[in-house]
Amino acid sequence: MSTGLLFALVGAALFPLGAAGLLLQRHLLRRILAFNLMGSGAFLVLVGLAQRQDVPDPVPQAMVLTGIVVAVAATALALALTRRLHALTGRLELPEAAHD
Amino acid sequence: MIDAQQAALVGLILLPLASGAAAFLLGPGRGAGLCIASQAAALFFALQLADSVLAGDIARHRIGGWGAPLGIDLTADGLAAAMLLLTQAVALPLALYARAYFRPDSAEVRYFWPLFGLLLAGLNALFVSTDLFNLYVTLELVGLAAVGLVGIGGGALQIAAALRYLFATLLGSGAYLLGVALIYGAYGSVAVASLTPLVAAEAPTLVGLAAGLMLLGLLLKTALFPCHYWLPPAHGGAAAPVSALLSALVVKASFYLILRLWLGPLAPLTASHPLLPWLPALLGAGAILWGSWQAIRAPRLKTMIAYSTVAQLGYLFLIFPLLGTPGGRAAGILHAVAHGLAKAAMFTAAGVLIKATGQDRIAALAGAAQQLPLTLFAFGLAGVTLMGLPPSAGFLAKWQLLDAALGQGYWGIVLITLSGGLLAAVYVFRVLRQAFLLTSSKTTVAPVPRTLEWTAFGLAGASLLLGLRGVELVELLAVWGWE
Amino acid sequence: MSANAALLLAVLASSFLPGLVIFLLPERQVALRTALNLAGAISKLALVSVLLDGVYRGETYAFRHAVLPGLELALKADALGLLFISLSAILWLLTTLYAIGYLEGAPHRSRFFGFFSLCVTATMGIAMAGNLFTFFVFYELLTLSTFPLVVHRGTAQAMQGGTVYLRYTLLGGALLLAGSVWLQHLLGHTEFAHAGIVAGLGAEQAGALRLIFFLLIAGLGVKAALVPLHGWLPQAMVAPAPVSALLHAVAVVKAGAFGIARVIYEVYGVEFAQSQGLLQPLAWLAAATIVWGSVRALFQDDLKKRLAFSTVSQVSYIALGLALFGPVATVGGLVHLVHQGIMKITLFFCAGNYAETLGIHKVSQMRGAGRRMPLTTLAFSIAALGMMGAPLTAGAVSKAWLMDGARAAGSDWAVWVLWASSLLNAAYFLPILWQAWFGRASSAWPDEHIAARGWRETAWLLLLPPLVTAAATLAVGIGAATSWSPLAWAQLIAAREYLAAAP
Amino acid sequence: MKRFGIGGAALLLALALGYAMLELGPARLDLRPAVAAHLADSGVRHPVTAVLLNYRGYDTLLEVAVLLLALFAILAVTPPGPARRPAPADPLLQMLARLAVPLMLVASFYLLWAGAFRPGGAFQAGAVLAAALVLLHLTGQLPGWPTPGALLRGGLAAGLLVFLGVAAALLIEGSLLQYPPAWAGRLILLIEFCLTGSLGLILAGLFLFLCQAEGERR
Repeated sequence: MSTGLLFALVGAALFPLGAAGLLLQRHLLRRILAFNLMGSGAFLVLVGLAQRQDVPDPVPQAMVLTGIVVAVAATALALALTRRLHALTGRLELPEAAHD
Repeated sequence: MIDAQQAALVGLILLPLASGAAAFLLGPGRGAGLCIASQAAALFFALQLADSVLAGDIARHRIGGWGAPLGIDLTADGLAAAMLLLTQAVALPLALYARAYFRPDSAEVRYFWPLFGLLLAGLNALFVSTDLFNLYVTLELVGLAAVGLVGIGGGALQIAAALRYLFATLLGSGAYLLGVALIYGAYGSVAVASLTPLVAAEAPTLVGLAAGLMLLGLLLKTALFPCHYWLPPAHGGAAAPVSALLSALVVKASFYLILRLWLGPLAPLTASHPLLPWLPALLGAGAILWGSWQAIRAPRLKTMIAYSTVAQLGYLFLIFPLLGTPGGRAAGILHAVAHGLAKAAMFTAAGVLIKATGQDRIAALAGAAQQLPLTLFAFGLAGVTLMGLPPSAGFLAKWQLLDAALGQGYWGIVLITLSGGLLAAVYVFRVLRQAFLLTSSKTTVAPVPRTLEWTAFGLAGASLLLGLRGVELVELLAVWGWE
Repeated sequence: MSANAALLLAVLASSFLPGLVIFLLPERQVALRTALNLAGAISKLALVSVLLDGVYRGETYAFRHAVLPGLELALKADALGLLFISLSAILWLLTTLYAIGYLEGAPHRSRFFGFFSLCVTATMGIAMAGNLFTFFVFYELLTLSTFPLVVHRGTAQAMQGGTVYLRYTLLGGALLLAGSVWLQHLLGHTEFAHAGIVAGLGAEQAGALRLIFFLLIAGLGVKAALVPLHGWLPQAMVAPAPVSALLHAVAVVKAGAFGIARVIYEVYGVEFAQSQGLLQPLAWLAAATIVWGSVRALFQDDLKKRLAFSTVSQVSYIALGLALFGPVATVGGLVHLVHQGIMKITLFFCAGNYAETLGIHKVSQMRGAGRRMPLTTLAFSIAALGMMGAPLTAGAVSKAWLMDGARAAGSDWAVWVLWASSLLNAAYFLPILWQAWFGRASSAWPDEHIAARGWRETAWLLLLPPLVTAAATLAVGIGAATSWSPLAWAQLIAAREYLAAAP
Repeated sequence: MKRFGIGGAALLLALALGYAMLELGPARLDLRPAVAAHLADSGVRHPVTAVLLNYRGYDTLLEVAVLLLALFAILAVTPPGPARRPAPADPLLQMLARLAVPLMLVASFYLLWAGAFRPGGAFQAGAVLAAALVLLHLTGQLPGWPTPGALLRGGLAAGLLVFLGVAAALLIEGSLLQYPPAWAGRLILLIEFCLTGSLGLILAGLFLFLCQAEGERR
């Protein structure tokens, strides 16, 4: 098995793990971590699968760079919102859906 | 140099991007005039683009001159032009509305204009992109801008709603991105033009998984029942101009992409099984019933309108078994356009009522409703579209949908469509009757800028007048550019 | 656009534009609002007479505008439509006058007259609709524009009435929509045409056509108040008197009855409908409604409610006439479209006068009202006698033609139904008349707030309209044989619909 | 119940993905030859940079917008407050930080320059720049940022605006971001230079703007 395919398989395992965490975890920091895990899974698949013959392909690498920056932006926003929620309510979990 | 059509195409992306950044440069709370001017120019561009596309001339632009699959291509066919036109036509009045709505020194308005500009840039870029990875970037641009706009109030409710929305939208775009990664792995390209001839019904399993992941992620972003949990708090809790933007435009963006993929590169897969289109249709039917029921029960005005969005989005998916017919396709887009205008009108009208009374319980609106007849009228006209009653664009969409469903003998769709209209009437008239209730005490109503009332009325009027101009829209949609 | 097409639009605009302006007028601009109302009503009357003249001379009037490929808003002016248009235009002018007097000093008048104008616009659109699609558009507009009028008072009872009204009419609208779309789907159009459009479809669609007929009639039957779809009508009488007058005589129930006429004669074609056995059940339903409405009217003490059930019964005369196969019955049904309108609007004007002048809302309070308000009571009596079918009134003409028609169609049972209805009519109207003229007045009226001045028992704007319509009741009855009467017009229409036999 | 459902679905997805990847044949298209063929005209010598700033430069333009957008959103949800300076750190740490910062600046500049022919580029350079600023903050030598003033706003937005300006100006060549081969290298360097500065500020801002909210809790 080539290294690229191995990366992709690891990514294929990480993504569902992260997605499940994003859905199941209640603590916001854990959810943010889960999101990053999920994103890393997708990036691994993107780079790994494309070079499963172990010949580097610059296009997905550039895409992953773009993806990482987007993920950083999203993470920063999530952290900012989490801090703000903590400052306002003292909690680090989302309130149950308001039944209004 | 480039021709006028391409200038309009590129301008629709660059203008709001530049105006958003420039508004940031000008400082907190400033840049309203700039964004409004840029939006007016964008509306002009969109009209120009639609006009040239209607003449049969599909707009194409190869960024960097490379051409797909190495570079990224932009394409505006009839569907894209229609969505671009809708977006600018809704965004310009909303920009005017927002300027009058926010107090100049309020916390909400400080970064509204930069976020507004980038949201519009993201939407416009999404509608014309034909590169699956580039579409991912535009999706994130739209998603993060929308989350930021939900949170601008800074209250605990808004922050919680924004976070919930952020996680939903990230999960959705994450699934989409994984799908794109798999597609690239299988085919070595993410350009629609090169993928379309490659994807076949007997594609590798991985491509089927990719298609499923992309569509599921986008369904979540479109808040299709039962993935709608994040929408009511976000759309109901945000400031009125933001709610209007989100309900009218943002959810439509991911729907647009679903439709594009379904009919475009993924068509061989989606057409591989005759029962597949019934899955979104079934969820759509669930959305109509469940969303309407929640809207009927909602005690608060904006919550009600938000649930109405959940319900109305259902119609967009009810058309999937009918996508093979031109009528079904037209019905979906007509509905998306009609709902966009009407829902923007409804949220802006609700904003006026809430601003005037300082609260938003439906049961307590009677006094205000009677002192703001123009706003109530706007609400009513928007309601006419949502109920699918003539002479509105919503009615044309409903007629077209029924016609297409009868053509295929799909009685379930007929039944759901008709009952959805009746359920909408229940929640719309819940509000409208406030205007006629006998009020014992004279409610004091805060003065509201006239601009707010008139923009709401203008948007509602547009959704009605479009009911007389369906032919042009259908002709526009017939110009199809994603082979 | 040709001048003829523009004329049709002008007929719509003559009430639509004033309506829009009135919405925006501040409450205190009474003079301007009144001027707009009257200018609209009078100019509409003028436009309609131009139209009448044109149609008489054989001009064709048509307007088309495509809203979707293959789907057109179409307006036309033909004999049947003009019968309804003329009735609406004349009665609108009178009702406007009456409403101006009735609502003097009441709140929310801009809103009221705005929707009032929209309501008439919708009625005109229904009358001029050139296809079922256009008909449906205006039919639903009518629902929307009458709801605010029904709940105008804003009381809990008004809200209740309005809610019931919406529940019925929107459901009916949905059925009508389903039927219309289906028809459009089968035919590719829904054009109204002489002798119908569906006959060519072939036998394999017979089942579908039957179901569509059911959907269409059910949808129209809600507004036409056919049993069991009539439940909203007695509830909707909570509206102010001018609205009830308009609802019962011109706009809503007539829209339903008129729609039934269009469907039978110009969509299905009466011969085809008869050949498919579609008319007989409708006739039975209409007969049942006639009897049921009359029986229910007997037991109502609330004057307007009694009139409302009377409407349920009387409007079905029209449906009965249309459903009995044969030109004579058709003439009876069509002429009753006009006659019932004139008579019923008189009754509601008078009921409004009693309520507004003396505070009388119930039949039991009417003792002696005839001596206090002789002119109003005279008008009321003429109209009530007309309803019973007394000689020299409009009602007698309708009834005579309907009975002849029933015999000609071989449906003798319908004759008995009509006789029974006449008796029941007498049973619920005569006691009112007796009480009013000969009963001893109680010492004080429930709530007298317009004092009599000489011969003028109430405000002249309230008095004039019922007197005019009462006179018309007599005029169209006595002058039925003349060439200008509604009867002559109905004969002309029937002659065109039955290609074989002219009456 | 929910846990098992989601967990099961995740497991199933992982297995399906793994299976499908293993059975997947070679990709149908290969972009590598195209990337290599046009490298000479792209203005840079490193293929990833060529993709990032030339072939798919539009992606990068939007991505910078996403980053700036995240900053806007953070500023929008954070109420304005006074800047906060963290407690000064150990003097030794402070001195080390002061020593490290110039080195980091040099490293950043090197990364920027190297991007043209080997791994590196504006993002990496910007990240190092941001790290330097955060380091100064954490050692108590740089206060958290208040609502940005005109100068800082200019610095934050400059990267996007210059990128946008170049992209738009190149419309003269026939399309968005169509570099003339002769100018491609210089224009890309200009963009990268401006991006490095702005990205450094933005990334630092994602951290430093948050520090103002620290003061008012609950």
